[in-house]
Amino acid sequence: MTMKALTGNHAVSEAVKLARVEVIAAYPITPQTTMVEKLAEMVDKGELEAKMIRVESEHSALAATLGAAAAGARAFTATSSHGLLYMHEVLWWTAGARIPVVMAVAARAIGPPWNIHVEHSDVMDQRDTGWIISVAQENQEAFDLTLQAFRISEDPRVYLPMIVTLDGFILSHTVAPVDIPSQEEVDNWLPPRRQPYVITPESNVVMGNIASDEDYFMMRYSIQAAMKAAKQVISEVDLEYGKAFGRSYGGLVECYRCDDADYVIVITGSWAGDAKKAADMLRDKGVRAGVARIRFVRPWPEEDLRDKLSNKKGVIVFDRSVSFGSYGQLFSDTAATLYGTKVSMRGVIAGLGGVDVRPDDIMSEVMDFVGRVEEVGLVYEPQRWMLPKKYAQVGKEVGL
Amino acid sequence: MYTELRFHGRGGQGAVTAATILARAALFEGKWAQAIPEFGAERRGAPVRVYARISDKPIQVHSTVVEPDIVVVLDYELLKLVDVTEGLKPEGIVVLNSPVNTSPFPKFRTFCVNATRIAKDLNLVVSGWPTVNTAMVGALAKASGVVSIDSVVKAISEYFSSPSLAKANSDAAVKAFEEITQC
Amino acid sequence: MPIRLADLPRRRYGMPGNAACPGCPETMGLRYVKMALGDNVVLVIPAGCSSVIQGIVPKSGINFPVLNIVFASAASSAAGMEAAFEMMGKNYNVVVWAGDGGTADIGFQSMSGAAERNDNIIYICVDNEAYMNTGIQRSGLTPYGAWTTTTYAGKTEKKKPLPFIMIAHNVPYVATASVGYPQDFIEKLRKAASIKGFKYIHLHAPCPIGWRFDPGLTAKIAQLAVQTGVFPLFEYENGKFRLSSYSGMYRNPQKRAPLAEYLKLQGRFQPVLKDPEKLKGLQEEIDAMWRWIEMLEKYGPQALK
Amino acid sequence: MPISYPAEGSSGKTGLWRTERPVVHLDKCIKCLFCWLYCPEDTILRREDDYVYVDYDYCKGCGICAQACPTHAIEMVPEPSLGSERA
Repeated sequence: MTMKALTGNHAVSEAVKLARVEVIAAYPITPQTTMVEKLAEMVDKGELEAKMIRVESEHSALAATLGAAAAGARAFTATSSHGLLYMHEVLWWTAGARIPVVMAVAARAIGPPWNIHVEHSDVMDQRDTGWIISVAQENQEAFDLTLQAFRISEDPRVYLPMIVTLDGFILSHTVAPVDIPSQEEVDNWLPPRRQPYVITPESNVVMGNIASDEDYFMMRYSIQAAMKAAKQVISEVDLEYGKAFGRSYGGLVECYRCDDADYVIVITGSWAGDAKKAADMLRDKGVRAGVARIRFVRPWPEEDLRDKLSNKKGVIVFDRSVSFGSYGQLFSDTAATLYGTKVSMRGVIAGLGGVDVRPDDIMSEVMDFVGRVEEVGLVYEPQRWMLPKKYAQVGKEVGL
Repeated sequence: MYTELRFHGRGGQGAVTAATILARAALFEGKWAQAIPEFGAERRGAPVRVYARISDKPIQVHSTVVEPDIVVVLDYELLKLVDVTEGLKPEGIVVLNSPVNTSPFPKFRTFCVNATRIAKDLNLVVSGWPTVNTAMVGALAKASGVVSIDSVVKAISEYFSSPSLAKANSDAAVKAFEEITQC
Repeated sequence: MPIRLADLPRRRYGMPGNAACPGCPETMGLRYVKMALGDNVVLVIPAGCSSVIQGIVPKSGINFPVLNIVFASAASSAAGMEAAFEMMGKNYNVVVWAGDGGTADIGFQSMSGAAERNDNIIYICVDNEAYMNTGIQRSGLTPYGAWTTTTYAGKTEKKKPLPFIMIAHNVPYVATASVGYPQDFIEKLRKAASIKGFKYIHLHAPCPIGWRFDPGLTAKIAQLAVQTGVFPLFEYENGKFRLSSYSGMYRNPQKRAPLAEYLKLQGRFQPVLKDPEKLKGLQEEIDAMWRWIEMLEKYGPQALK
Repeated sequence: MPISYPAEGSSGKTGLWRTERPVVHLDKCIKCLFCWLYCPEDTILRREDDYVYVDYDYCKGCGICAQACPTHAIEMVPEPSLGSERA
């Protein structure tokens, strides 16, 4: 193992190389671009024995990745924002085909107006597609998740494609130390590719022709069953990875000081680190706070969260995205998970378009929530918008 | 030890590289570091900020640095455009690329070095611009002590694949390390 | 080398009991692909009639392994498959089988990209000149004046000259073919399979349902399209343009069968037969194609420069 | 898994779609094989001696074979209506 100071994007590229990916197809989009630039360089220099298809669009990027994977190759693509949205149709097709594929998403806001900074709307938009969706907090975790993604998606109990999300710029372009294992260590840990079928003249397999409504229904059911199985597989892989490389994260949810906490922050992505700092600060002020960091948005860690949160005084969910006309996506799922409990809940929409959210911002929102709970008892506030500082007054006026 | 830094430069001037080299140098010393570019729609010449953190322990925080311990200014002319000491802690320091040896910031400990001249002397000029970033990291090492000059030179040597560029940039860092003084 | 029917094996190339309409040109064409390339083929099929023709899971009525894929990116998926096979050292023919919509319109971007990258695939555009699978709507390849359900009074724009657009991509091989001339198509497929890089074959495929003719006439109408000069057969190979022998004699308009013979057999051309202005427009469309041919013959690859 | 394998009858016995059936008069057949070549369904079958016969299980009755035959050896004959011999 070697410590390297790498951007999140380059950390993922290193993992892709170590996984011995055979086909890569990608189209550049900020802030994903430097990831595939690095991969192209690795291929051109002969460091990675793979075919790089420099496609003309993201729609084609995933279609080509799927084609390669269906033909039996370990395949990878990466994108962001509008690119991910443009791919959306092919995401459904890939998951429905049950073909293991790994994709990195450098999460970014969606226009208009143009904004290249972090937000989770792009990846949240893919929740229903049948992809396993993981979110990293650190560059190291983006690297680790990428390696794990091949193992998880290629597990016969799963056979679903997987997204590794890393926050645009905040991880994708930030340089931080990343522990890189040797090729030999990775080869020992990551088995050769497995997949449910290959399409070749020998196999004579036809994928995707018309199915009866009943058969179609049952194929959908089988994806849900695979998602359920994936929870077990994710936890196993996390533990095995820990044994091999010394890093385990706690499976689908990372619990930071949440065991003895009265109030828990539910959050995902890089700003979970800031939330942990906020929890430390809150404890200094006498509030027993913790963080339940969602590592996997899909499959949703229902059991883990219920187990960890159902006896708390309050749960406050921070979403860096919103389902317009409804709530933050993490809030909706968390609220459904806590149905029937006596836990106070608040949903907070913050940090859209890369607006900086700092530990003290999170702390004061939690303090406000704690105050409300102490004052009135059971609180249910599904959405509050943490407006940018210079617009904070506007929020008060419109009563958000 | 926990130090937060902010770099001020212009688009194309290499502030991101400066922070990256700093982070790599810190890594050589067994420390944890972050180098965080702040990206916008800025193009070449526009003011840019880059943040960095160095710590004995792993760093979890990812928000931007608003109360830095150290501010590094790569371009003297930026002082006309940007309040570089905004949020700087009272005991904080400024590391300034300056043609003169006087501090414009009476409230802060300021260190001056003529990195532009050092870069020009070493022929470190790209597309007409002196590249002062490596010199400024060397100067920073002296002024703040967050990393050693040896680590900076090692990080620079590793960063540039061309041996001649690695040499010239290392020389710039060492020269700036030697020349910088409190002003 | 000319194809002798008696030499072709007695085996069943098609897959009977599929969901194609009676007289379907697509199942005809697919048989010819099998005759030409045998079993060493993987098909990539975007949305279209051919997705339906396969029939219902767990059987498929197309006698090939198939990756069915979304409408817009068949060429990219084929490129991906080919890349995987190349990594494995396998020499399979990856063949896209797409309709005019999947090629000229919604799929154009990905096809153009694959052509520009010179991906080693055979791309077959099965041109039935409208969106037949969704019920006969006009496409970029519907001829001028033709009725469709979205061009009630006849199409008011001309057919996109797709084979020439593909020649302009400067790929190693471009050909037109017709289900009316199977031997010619088979020969071209075999040639395409022997060339490395992007190969494009534009297959004219008269649709009895969409064109409004008796299903027994599919082959005849396809032949008439060639004999009237409506659909010339040609090849463009490594910068050399060549009119195919079946179309050679129709270079001279005097030698062509009268256009009306082709039109009057098809219900879709009623607007053209009724309106001399529309007939003129259709004739212009055909003439423009022959001017392309003349230019390419005269200047070869220089025509593109 | 959403997969299939090529097999006959993916849409059932499509011979039932027919309204007219091709009948081959072998006395006129010259073994040119045009009917076999153009049949979209592969339901014109070749005997060892290259005379042809029809797979009525799947033939959809399009009539391309009759049109392709230069000697008019294939005749399209209306199928008997339901309730008579076919039922």
